[in-house]
Amino acid sequence: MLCMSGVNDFVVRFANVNGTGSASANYLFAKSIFRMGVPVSAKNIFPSNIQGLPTWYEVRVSEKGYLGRKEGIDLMVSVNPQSIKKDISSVKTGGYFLYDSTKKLHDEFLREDIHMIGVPLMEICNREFIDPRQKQLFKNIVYVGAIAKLLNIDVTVISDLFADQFKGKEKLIAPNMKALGLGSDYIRDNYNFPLEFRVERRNLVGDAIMIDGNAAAGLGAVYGGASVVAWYPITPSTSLVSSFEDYARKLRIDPITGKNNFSIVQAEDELSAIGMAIGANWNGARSFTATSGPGLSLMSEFLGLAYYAEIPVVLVDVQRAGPSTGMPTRSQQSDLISAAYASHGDTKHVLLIPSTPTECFQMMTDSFYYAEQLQTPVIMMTDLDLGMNEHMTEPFKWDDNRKYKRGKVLSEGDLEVIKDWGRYKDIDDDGIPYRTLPATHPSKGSYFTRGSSHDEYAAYSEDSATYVRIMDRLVKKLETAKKLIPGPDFYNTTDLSETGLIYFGTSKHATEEAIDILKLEGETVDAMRIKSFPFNNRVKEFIDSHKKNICN
Amino acid sequence: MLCMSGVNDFVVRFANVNGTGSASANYLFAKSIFRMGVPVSAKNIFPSNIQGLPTWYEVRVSEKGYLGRKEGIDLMVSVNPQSIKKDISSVKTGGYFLYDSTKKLHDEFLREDIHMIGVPLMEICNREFIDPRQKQLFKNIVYVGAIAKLLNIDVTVISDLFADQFKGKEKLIAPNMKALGLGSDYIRDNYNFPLEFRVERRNLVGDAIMIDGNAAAGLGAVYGGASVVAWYPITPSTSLVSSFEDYARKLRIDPITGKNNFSIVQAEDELSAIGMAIGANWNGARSFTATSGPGLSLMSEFLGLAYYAEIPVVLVDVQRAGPSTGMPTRSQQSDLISAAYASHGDTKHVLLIPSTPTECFQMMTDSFYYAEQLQTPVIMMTDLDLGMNEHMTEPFKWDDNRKYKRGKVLSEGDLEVIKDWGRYKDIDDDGIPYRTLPATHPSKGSYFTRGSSHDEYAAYSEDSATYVRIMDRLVKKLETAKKLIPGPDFYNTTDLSETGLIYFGTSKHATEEAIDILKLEGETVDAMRIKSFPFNNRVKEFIDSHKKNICN
Amino acid sequence: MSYIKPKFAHPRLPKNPLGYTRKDYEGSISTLCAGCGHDSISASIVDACFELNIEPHKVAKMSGIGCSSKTPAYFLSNSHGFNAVHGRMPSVTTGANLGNRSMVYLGVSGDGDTASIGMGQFTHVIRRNVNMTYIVMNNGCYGLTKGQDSATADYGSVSKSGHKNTFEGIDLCLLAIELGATFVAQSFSGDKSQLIPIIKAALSHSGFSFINVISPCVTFNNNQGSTKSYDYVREHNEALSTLDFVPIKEEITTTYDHKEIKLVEMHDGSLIRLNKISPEWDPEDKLSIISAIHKSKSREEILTGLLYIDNESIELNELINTTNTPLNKLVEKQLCPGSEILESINNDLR
Amino acid sequence: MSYIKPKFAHPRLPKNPLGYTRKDYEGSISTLCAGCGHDSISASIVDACFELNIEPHKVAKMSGIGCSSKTPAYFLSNSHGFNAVHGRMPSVTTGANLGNRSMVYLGVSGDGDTASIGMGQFTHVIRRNVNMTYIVMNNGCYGLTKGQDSATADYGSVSKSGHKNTFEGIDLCLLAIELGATFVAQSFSGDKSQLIPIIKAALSHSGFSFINVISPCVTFNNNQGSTKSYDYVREHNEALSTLDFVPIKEEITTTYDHKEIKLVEMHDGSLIRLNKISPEWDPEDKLSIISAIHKSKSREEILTGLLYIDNESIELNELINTTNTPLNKLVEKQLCPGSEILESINNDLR
Ligand SMILES: Cc1ncc(C[n+]2csc(CCOP(=O)(O)OP(=O)(O)O)c2C)c(N)n1
Ligand SMILES: Cc1ncc(C[n+]2csc(CCOP(=O)(O)OP(=O)(O)O)c2C)c(N)n1
Ligand code: SF4
Ligand code: SF4
Ligand SMILES: [Mg+2]
Ligand SMILES: [Mg+2]
Repeated sequence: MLCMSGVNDFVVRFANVNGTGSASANYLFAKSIFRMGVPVSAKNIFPSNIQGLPTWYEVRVSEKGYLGRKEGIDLMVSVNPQSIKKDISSVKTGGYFLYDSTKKLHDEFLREDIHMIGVPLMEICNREFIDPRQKQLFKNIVYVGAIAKLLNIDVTVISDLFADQFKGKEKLIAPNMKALGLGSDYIRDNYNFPLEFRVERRNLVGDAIMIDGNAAAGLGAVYGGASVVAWYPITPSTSLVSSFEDYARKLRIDPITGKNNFSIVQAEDELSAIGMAIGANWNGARSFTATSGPGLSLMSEFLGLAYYAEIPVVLVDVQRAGPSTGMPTRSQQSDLISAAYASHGDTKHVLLIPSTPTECFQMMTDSFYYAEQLQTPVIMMTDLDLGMNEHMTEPFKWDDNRKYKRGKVLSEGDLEVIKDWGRYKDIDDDGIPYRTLPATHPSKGSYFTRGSSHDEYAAYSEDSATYVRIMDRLVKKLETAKKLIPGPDFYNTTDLSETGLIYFGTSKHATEEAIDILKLEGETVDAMRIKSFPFNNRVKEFIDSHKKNICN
Repeated sequence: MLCMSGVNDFVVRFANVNGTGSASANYLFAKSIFRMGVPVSAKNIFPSNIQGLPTWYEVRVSEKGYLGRKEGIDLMVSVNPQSIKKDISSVKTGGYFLYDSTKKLHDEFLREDIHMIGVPLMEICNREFIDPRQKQLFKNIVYVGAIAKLLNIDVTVISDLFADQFKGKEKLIAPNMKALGLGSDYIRDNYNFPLEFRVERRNLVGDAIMIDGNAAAGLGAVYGGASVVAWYPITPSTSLVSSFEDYARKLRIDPITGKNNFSIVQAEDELSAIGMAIGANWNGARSFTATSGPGLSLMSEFLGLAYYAEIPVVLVDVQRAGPSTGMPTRSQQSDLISAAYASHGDTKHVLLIPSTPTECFQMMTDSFYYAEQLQTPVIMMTDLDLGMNEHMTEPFKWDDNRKYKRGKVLSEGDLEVIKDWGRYKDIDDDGIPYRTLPATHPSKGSYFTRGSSHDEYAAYSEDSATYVRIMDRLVKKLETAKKLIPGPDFYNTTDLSETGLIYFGTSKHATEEAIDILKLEGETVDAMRIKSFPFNNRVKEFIDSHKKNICN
Repeated sequence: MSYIKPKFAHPRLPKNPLGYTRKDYEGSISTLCAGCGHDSISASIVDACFELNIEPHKVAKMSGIGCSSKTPAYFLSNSHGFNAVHGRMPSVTTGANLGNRSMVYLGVSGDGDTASIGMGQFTHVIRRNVNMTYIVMNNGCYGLTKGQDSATADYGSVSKSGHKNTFEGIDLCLLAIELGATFVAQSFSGDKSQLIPIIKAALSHSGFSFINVISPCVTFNNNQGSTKSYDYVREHNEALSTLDFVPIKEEITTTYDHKEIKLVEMHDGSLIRLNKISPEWDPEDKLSIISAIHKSKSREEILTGLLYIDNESIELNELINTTNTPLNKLVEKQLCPGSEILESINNDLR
Repeated sequence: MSYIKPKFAHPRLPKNPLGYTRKDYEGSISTLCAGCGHDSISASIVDACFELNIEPHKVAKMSGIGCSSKTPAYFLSNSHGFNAVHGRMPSVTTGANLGNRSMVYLGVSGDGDTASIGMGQFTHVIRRNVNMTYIVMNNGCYGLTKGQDSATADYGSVSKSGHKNTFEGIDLCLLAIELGATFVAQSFSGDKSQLIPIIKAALSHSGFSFINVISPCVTFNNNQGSTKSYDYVREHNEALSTLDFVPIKEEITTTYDHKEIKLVEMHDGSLIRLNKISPEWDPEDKLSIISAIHKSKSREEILTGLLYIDNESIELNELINTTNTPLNKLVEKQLCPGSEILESINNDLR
């Protein structure tokens, strides 16, 4: 094993009951480690349920900066009797099990090979708080206080976090600090601390930020100039649109009129959501929708229309586990083929595949540019892990000189000058035609947008030669796309290895850590991270230059 | 060129106005050649329009039995002024152009290098018929009479065809025969006949029949035991359901009660059509739906449900030209990837790919067996050419000893005996579990069908190990499928060639003719026709054993 | 995860005439939020089926996706269940019904599942008069995806986050009646005494029976200002009538022919006994209920009870003349025309 | 294939105040069947737009799939057109409208496109009160796929092949009214004098305007026994009123305040002048029209005219407080918060 648990290198898992407000307390813990300058990664493992079923939260602390999940739980914080059997058995030998000792632990749960830490959470809260809701909620803060003590986390870091969290509701700070202290004091008075694995201040996170991919993408859409959003709720994409809405309500209200410089419509389903996004983009407003697998399936007819009629549109697929309804609250990257070839006939779509929230932000802002430049759907493929978990990631950047490039859109003046304009003519030999927006010119530039086959002037045509010409141009356009969209990243590539490893999206973290381990063990593996589809030519080169390719 | 035009080897094309009843007259012509024992193939090339636009009908006569289309038109029958310019230019040098000479042909249309045959169709009809509808309709029969004369077709063959066609409406025979005679006589009196290329009686069609693939598949569904059909109209699949309905109304009425031993529901859209088919199959009634590309796209979410919940269902995709609405009345085989991987997540479907109406019949009857045996969707991929054109094909066969095998369905008695039944348990190590139908047993065998992830007992589960077990079994099931569904056919394969040619569906005719031509020219190409997906192991073997593989 | 309840059937539990106890109609333990209206509806379904003396395995439980659509796991565990994709329960039920017309089809859906994504299928299952009972557990929001407004949320209703709904809510009962539903009722999850007889009557109706049940979402839409909260519905509930369902006609005694009481005879001979409260309304007169609903809205009342019934109702299989034998029971003899006929078809094609 | 009409604009053709001639509102030559009702509706659209003095390029022509949905090619060739996928015109139009609220949206659909596959979107575009005119060219059948019954085919209506429809037809006007449409009218393709002012009024209405136009399919549904044939509709057509559309208020002279005449004022100050025939009906009273429609049905009449109008209508962009500038006109300054704010966001995330 590469990483033995130790200072700044361990895994804590929380076992909670869904709907009891534990996630924010657990995140508080993760964030405090981040604030101490130590890389951390947090995963919320929750059920498709609103209240009552078991839920887990796993925090990995890694001095080396590895953000993937790691086997073996060093410390389990158990506050759910329902799952206790499973939880206790999953602690690694020599590890710790912190539980609510208000009620005695049943004998059958005892393990000799691990350390048991009882903290009477319920008893403490019942004694110290009056309001029944507080009695419940502060149990979470008490255990955070306890493990902060055990793991040597600086209390001032946590109190700063409270100050941030309760800005404007300052009176909440005191009871939270009190709860924290209660947990911390209980450890101080009853156990040895800190543990052998613990947190020590470092300076390893640089200017990194912590955010989830959905929030980052929502913000990216604001920066990317999206003004129309249509969506239908589905886990795990819902919070992406909420993020857009929250940021837009802060940053996009007209200061004079108080009116919105954006519009958001909750559609009646995914067919309608993508239809609205297509309609808005057709009209020249940047627009997107977000969904997950089932929604993608429902959108496939419309995606084919946008492809063939050459209408820009941006879709984010925050993937979850399939097939079908599958596991709505589990992560997976299994929609790739469906997305790339969504819709019947010879249809093919541009995909962007981010691996970090920073890439979510970046690719989201760029997606509108790609879509408008290429006049075709662009689908950003994220997943639940990336979308809904807070990741340590590089800060967002924006160049104020950047202008929104709207692609080949003709103005009234252009139309006055141009002779013989045809909506689907390939003027620049890049497969991308010139489009016009409705209401541009009183007598020029109008055309009929259709999913039926058409000639260069957008007129309906069943002529075979015309059909082939248009289809060939669409192929050429995707060739152009390859040059525009991000090429692959290479990790540790030496070209010395016979084996090529190919990965994408959230497999980044685990894959790169695995490569490092192999390297330490003396084995070199070349690796390539794919960031978009259709594949850049370097992807083929990489594959051809390796005898054996493994896809992760 | 391999085939010079000559006796029993030529192409006739008809240029008509859509909606004027020409297709049945043109088919009369094709069928008469078939009745003379000469292989013939007929293609209706029609617009997506109800009335008025140009439409064509192309008949290839081929002593050698080649049924694909062939370049070069020997005789053009032109009865559409709208398309005359294009039509006249498409006749090959030395060919013939038959037109309505009631009005003089415009000079610009004249060609020196072809033979012009004017027949005053309108004038003849106006003179000979009184009813305005007859004046219009019989123009078609008059030109059939004319070309019958030119091509040496036996009048008694045509009169037999009239007798068949007008069974029960015998009084229509005389005016049709009259019209035929008018055309024939006009040629006799004005032109040299027969032409150098013409029809001679042969005995080359054996016991073949002539039928279109949709009619064959509809009949196949009746024989296959389908009892519930749900559909939504879409070209070119509509006539498949009409065929089922027509045959069922003849062959499936309960003789005592007069009630239907089937039900057909025109759904409100394709999502609903596939939903109904899934519901009926879930309940143990064999059921199917038919659609084309846009419908397939809309069905993709439901197909994923049927895959994951393991519900048999049969879908026929009569493909047309995509993407999107594309060309509704043109043939294409471009839905393969969309069908094979319809729906998000790791979904994969069984495809059957017939090449002839006989295979449509056969595969349709078998599709229900495959679907029930495998408990998964089976999609039969045909196309407009196969579905809507009448093909010369082998007669249908049925073995009266054949029983409908309903797959692994447990009876009340089985349930009494079986201990620990689980809907998704792999008992036989073939990946196929045992299912129960609703209402089978008062207290055993009930379960919950769901698209969410589930364990072997059909209970909802978010456990990773369980998820993987079920997914692995589904992969195993598709391995079993490979052994059940039809393997590839090999054409002329010698294993001597470095080149492997792979083809499927309606490319059969053109591909096999091309191989024959290559052979005559001294080049050997091995060829494989794929008839199903997931691919049989022999497909991989074929590909591996050839240096270069060309997919047609 | 669903929990299987321990089944110790008490030997002295009351049995219905078929010999089943109430326990035989129960399901797994609910995983919904404590206090969710949907759980009360499940309980009413259990009672109704028990009292109605239905064989549990002859029932098919159909649903879509949502908290509401999960409930079929929580009742009738001896029945087959089918969780379709979101909004598509009607088509699957239609197909199942065509496949076997002899079962009882009980569909459960949510307001999101029905009035948003499912609107098309809802409309058309009504139009076809599919023989089923369709219950919407209507909480005015999307419970499972965390409380967004649904299309039945009333104009001005306030969500948990304090946001006021800007759109008019769709009245599903009114819609169902206008679309030709042959049985339409409205009730409240908190009112079992009204809901149970309604479910019994619906299950006995031949054709499409629709029940819209206001069912508060305690987690996301039970706040002040919401028009689907327990408090609001209790305050604004106006019963059109009290009603009783009488399984067999003969049980009616003469005491019931009171002036205010209306007896509605069902297809199978059972009866609905209505004690009418509103004099202008007649459950067999479509226009009277349409106008009653419109008027109640302007008074901010929620009319509950049996709203409309059409006893001339002809269900789908009858409409399209399907044989009485369930189609899934037909065998080769009835389905396959055989080789001789095929040979003659071949001949016709030569 | 679509034919472009030769454009020799006669110098002395009458011009509207904007300087356009009627020709400027025409489109390509129709490829529909000769006599198809849809072509007459296209002609009425041309007249209405010409008379209404609309700038053609400010109109977006939206449609789905079907013979009816092809018609936008046959009018207003200076307008952008959008042929969406089957049944999904409403969502595309909603999106387009959100993208640029300052244009005129004219949607055309068929009864199949709207009442079958499009039912969900139809329902919800109404609920959102999208500012558009939605015309259904209703022939009771699927013209383009060769004449199958649609969901608006009346019960008992006989198709060309002699088959009697077994299902109840959906009344789109009734549905639209119940769903809250703010302008609902019904007309007949053969009655231009009624249809043109209706289209003009609809285009002037702020919010969702629905016009159901019975439009016979001469090829597949014009036979004896069909309730959507020219003959049938002519015989059963009952106009509720005659109407006139008066673009600017001031033109009204006192002569019109006759007892039977009702003036309805539109959002922009224009007026509808109704000469009421039916005394019980008031176009601003929802219940009166609902009951009138129900009653007309039992008399086998087809009510035509302006059925319902709500002049308090607030269209979607107003409802959700969108800025007045069309969103597609916003530039970086209005859209992008810039690097400084981003840096402070970064800081908040540390
Ligand atoms: C195609 C698809 N889109 C979205 C979702 C996500 N989703 C699950 S339940 C639901 C809404 C449920 O609302 P409702 O039907 O009212 O049920 P409730 O939870 O309120 O009982 C949504 C949008 C999904 N499962 N499938
Ligand atoms: C998804 C999809 N399903 C089916 C079709 C085939 N289709 C084309 S038009 C049409 C019906 C048109 O009926 P309607 O809207 O009433 O128009 P009409 O032709 O009668 O004017 C259908 C089913 C299609 N184009 N797309
Ligand atoms: S979220 Fe609402 S609807 Fe869902 S279970 Fe909880 S209370 Fe019920
Ligand atoms: S088929 Fe019917 S609807 Fe279509 S163009 Fe012809 S007449 Fe019109
Ligand atoms: Mg709900
Ligand atoms: Mg129609």
